Amino acid sequence: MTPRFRRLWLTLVLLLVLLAIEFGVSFLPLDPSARPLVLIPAALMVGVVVTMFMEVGRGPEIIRLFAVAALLWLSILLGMGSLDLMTRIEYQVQASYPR
Amino acid sequence: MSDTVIEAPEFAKVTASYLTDGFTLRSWLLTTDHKRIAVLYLGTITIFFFVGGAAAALMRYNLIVPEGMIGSAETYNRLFTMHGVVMVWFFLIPAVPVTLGNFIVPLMIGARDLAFPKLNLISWYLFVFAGLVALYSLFVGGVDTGWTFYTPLTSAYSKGHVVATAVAIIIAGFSSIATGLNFIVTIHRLRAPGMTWYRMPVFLWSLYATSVILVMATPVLAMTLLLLAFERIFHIGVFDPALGGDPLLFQHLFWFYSHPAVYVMILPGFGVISEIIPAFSRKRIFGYKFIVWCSIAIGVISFLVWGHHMFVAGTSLYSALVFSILSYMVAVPSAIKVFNWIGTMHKGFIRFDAPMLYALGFIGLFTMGGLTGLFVAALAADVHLTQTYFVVAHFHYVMVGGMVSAFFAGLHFWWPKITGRMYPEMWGRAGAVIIFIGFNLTFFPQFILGYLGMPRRYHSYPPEFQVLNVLSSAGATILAAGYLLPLGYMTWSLFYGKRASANPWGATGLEWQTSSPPLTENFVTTPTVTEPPYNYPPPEVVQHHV
Amino acid sequence: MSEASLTHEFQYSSARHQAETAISGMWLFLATEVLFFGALFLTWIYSRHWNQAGFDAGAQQTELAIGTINTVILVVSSFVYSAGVAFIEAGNSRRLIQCCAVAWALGVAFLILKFGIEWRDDFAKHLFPGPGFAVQGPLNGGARIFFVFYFLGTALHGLHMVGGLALVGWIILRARRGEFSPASYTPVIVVGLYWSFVDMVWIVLYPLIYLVGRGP
Amino acid sequence: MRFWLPQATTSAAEVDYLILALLLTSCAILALVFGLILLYMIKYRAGSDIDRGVLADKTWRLEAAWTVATLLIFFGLFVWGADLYVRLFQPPPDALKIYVVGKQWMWKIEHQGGQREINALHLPVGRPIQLVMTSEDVIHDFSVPAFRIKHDVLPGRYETLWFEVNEPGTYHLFCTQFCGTGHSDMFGEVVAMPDPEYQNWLEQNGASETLAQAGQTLFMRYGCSGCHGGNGAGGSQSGSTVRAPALAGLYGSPVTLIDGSIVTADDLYIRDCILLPERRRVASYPPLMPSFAGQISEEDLLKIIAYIKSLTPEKQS
Repeated sequence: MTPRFRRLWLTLVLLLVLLAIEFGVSFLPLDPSARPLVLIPAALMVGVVVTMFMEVGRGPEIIRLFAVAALLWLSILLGMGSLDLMTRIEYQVQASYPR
Repeated sequence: MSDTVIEAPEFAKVTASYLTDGFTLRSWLLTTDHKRIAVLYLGTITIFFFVGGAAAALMRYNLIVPEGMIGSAETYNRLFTMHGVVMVWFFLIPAVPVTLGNFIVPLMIGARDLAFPKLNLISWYLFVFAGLVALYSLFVGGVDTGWTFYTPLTSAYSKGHVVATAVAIIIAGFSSIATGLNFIVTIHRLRAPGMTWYRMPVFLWSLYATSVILVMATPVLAMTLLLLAFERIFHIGVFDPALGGDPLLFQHLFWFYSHPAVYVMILPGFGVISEIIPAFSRKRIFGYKFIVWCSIAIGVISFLVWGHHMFVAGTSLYSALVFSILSYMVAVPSAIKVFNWIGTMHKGFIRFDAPMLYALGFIGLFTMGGLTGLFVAALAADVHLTQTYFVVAHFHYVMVGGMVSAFFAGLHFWWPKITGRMYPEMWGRAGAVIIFIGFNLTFFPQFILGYLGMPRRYHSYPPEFQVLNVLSSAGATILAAGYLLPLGYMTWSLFYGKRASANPWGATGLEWQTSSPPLTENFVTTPTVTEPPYNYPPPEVVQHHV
Repeated sequence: MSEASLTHEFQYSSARHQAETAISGMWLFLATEVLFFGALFLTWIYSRHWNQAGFDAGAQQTELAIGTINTVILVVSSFVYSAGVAFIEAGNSRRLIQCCAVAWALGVAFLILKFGIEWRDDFAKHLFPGPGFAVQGPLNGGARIFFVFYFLGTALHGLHMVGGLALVGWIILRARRGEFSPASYTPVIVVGLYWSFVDMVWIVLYPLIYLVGRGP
Repeated sequence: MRFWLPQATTSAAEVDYLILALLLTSCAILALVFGLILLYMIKYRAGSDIDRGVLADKTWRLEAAWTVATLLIFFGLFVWGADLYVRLFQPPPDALKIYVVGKQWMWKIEHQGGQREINALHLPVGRPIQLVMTSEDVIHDFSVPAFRIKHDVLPGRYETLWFEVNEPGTYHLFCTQFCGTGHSDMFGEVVAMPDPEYQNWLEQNGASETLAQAGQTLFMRYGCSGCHGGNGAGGSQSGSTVRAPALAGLYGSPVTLIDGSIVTADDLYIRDCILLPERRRVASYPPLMPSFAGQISEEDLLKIIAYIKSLTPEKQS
């Protein structure tokens, strides 16, 4: 088996292990607000697919540029997009109610 | 960044000019030549410009009297929605990139064609198809939601053809993505030998930044409108509070696309002006690196400011503060550009040909549009001015005064290259002046109307606003005449115009080194670039020769 | 490398130049796809934030087993396709065809499980958020929104899968005609990028649909 | 026709100063830009043989200068606008509350005393007014140009707006968020009058019952009292088998939710408890409250909330 194929097999094993971890974590008694933590293994899996299967490291430089751009703009969309949501005051916490 | 450029200059099979390379309809409709596709696009967007313009004319007609000249509010609402949809998606966003960009980009970098010529043709067909769907939705009754499609009005209450229009916009979006993708890859991969990044004319940098926006923002709009259509068809969804959704989510997603889209409209205009000012001042551009990095900065920061459309929409106070300061940040690079154009004129040898007149008009009108943007970026002032005619005037100064002037400037500048003919110069100058005057007469009164509180999208209005509305409508007739003028004399020039030389303006740039109109292969041999852009001789040399 | 003898289109200077350009074009296209699905993820964030209890109640109605098996299927399929790319680089066209065929079959298996079985069950359980929706009571609103996300997300991913299957099938046909060699196999890479991307989307959708809302 | 707009509220002049500052800044920049263009057009026209001298090679000093200058000006304008904006949207605690419901295509106003009006809003000058606004259908926007104030009115939420009118008069009220066919018919007037006249107006238009009294009737009719007790005293005290929280004294008091967070029970919180009981559930009570979404109109909801509010004795500040 060439190093190339050994690397691919290891990648598959790594992905399945991460999937198993993700699956397991979802059974932990987490608070509903903490449950999105199961997305961490998923994000790692995405990283593995991008580097090992899609071989982001090979080929011309602009491939990396495009990958980073996708990540940057996705974080703008999700970050700035939920800024309003996370800081919107639903109910006043400090009691200063009118008569 | 990868600086792979075409390595080996090769000899092309020399044919005739692209215009004489086949005369059949098939040779046009199945062409993959970027120049022919640009011409196809030019025809298409011209039609849409006048469709949208007709709607605008009817709107101005309606507003002559307070109770509305057009009897029904329903009709008026459909008119301004159609005006917005057609002008934004079928004229302003594509205008410069798909016509001038398509034609000039490969010529300017010394390439034979774009990286993906078939994709380019597909993008035109997608655009035409999208346009037909939009016109269909128009003729079966139209939409009455405004081009912003705010939910839950659109998803649950409107009786118009929302889904058909949304589908049209999604398809037009795919066309935009294809064009943007093509430009980015072309500029990265197909530059001629010696065409390093800092030897690229500003027009290319601007289109690069534009393409980044097209590629990164348009898919978000596609998903947003898909969710909207889903919500409307199945009466379930994520935007209607009656169904448990959040209408502000729609606004966030919509403006995530639509604010950067404003820069899709104006950035190519910056590029055009940055070509014309040096060419007619006979001087290299002032602060080249500042200008190009300002373009890139605008491309990125434009994604961080969308919340300024929602200062009174019920978003959180903190996000309003963040979006306000970022909105000021995005204005800085635009201001820098204006100063640099003026710096370019300093110590130049300024000629006043039609493209230059349009370009000067652009600087004036865009500056006014930009400065009034400061009003609506200031939070407390925005509370009073937003949703009124002030905002209408502000974005028309940027979009119409800015972008359409720039489009006309570029069209006149490159017309000899595209058609091989000169337009009648005096008519061109007259057109530029009439449009400048007509534009100001139409839109300046709207600033005052807005401050006085006249809301936008009103079919009828309190009588005290009539004087200014009549003024605005009167100006609109002059503006309309100004826009019909170029249509007339440019069509005339196609048949009777003087033959153009390869470089009628004596401008720099690779596109002027090939014949007018260019060969199908663009260049006889792949050019090699050895000098910086805008390499006009320094004034002391020119003066010596004069 | 007999590069000069390979054909390329007239706007490129060499076949290698054309190949690298095609690959970068696909990467940029995938970047736009990221933003396309990104908008759906932002919708998920908003919907769950406002209706956390109902949204999670909806998630608990999904078929965890099928979802997990499908994730494994797609990961393996992506792996097999990557192996195919490695084979053609080593000059083994026959292995490439076999790998693509396995990847293709796994893709079809995914679609059958997803739409043939899971969706059918979902409709049978009245989980489509129309009239007669299964989850009633105070959790109704949030659960309906979850299933809007579920059906739209899986349908769009499914459409991408169908596109991917067509592309992989096209690679198989071209490979059978002997069109690929270690010197020329760009389409195999380009399609592989797309195939892995579709896998990647599912890797993110899987926890959003099946795991986050599922209580311990 | 008039070319000025009355400054009818205490904050209107402040907004106008900001706009004036923006106008002066713009005019200065515009004069600079137009002036330089005209100057260069004449001085450096191709035909002019004026000595151009030698071009400066380095431009970064100039670039840095105008970048920093614009940044400073912009930052100043931002701070000014932001400071005023924050104050424009922070209602003082003693404001008089008036309720506004927007629907296609009219404004419905409800006063505390039960007085109702359509497309008109009567209010007293010289005291802060807080509008609590919601919509029955689509997004509207409540805008009074003479007050320099506007805010979107969203369905499913309470948005608030406050101002203090200091100039009696009649002013335009517009809907400025496009809301469908009759959007331009959705306007009315705001009548600001001195307090005695306002009290007079309230009496003349006096309703048979106040908002809170009407709310009490509805409280019975919708069956709220079945679980929450006759006077909102709480489930266990009224002999009911259901253990529901007491509502007397609830308004304005802190409430602990099941996720441990503490919120103040204000209008919006009570509204959500009635319509979306699952959204933010109160701790230590079983989840028995059914959702009333789609069953209570926005106006009835305001009355019930007014009633629940009336169960809390007014605090002396």
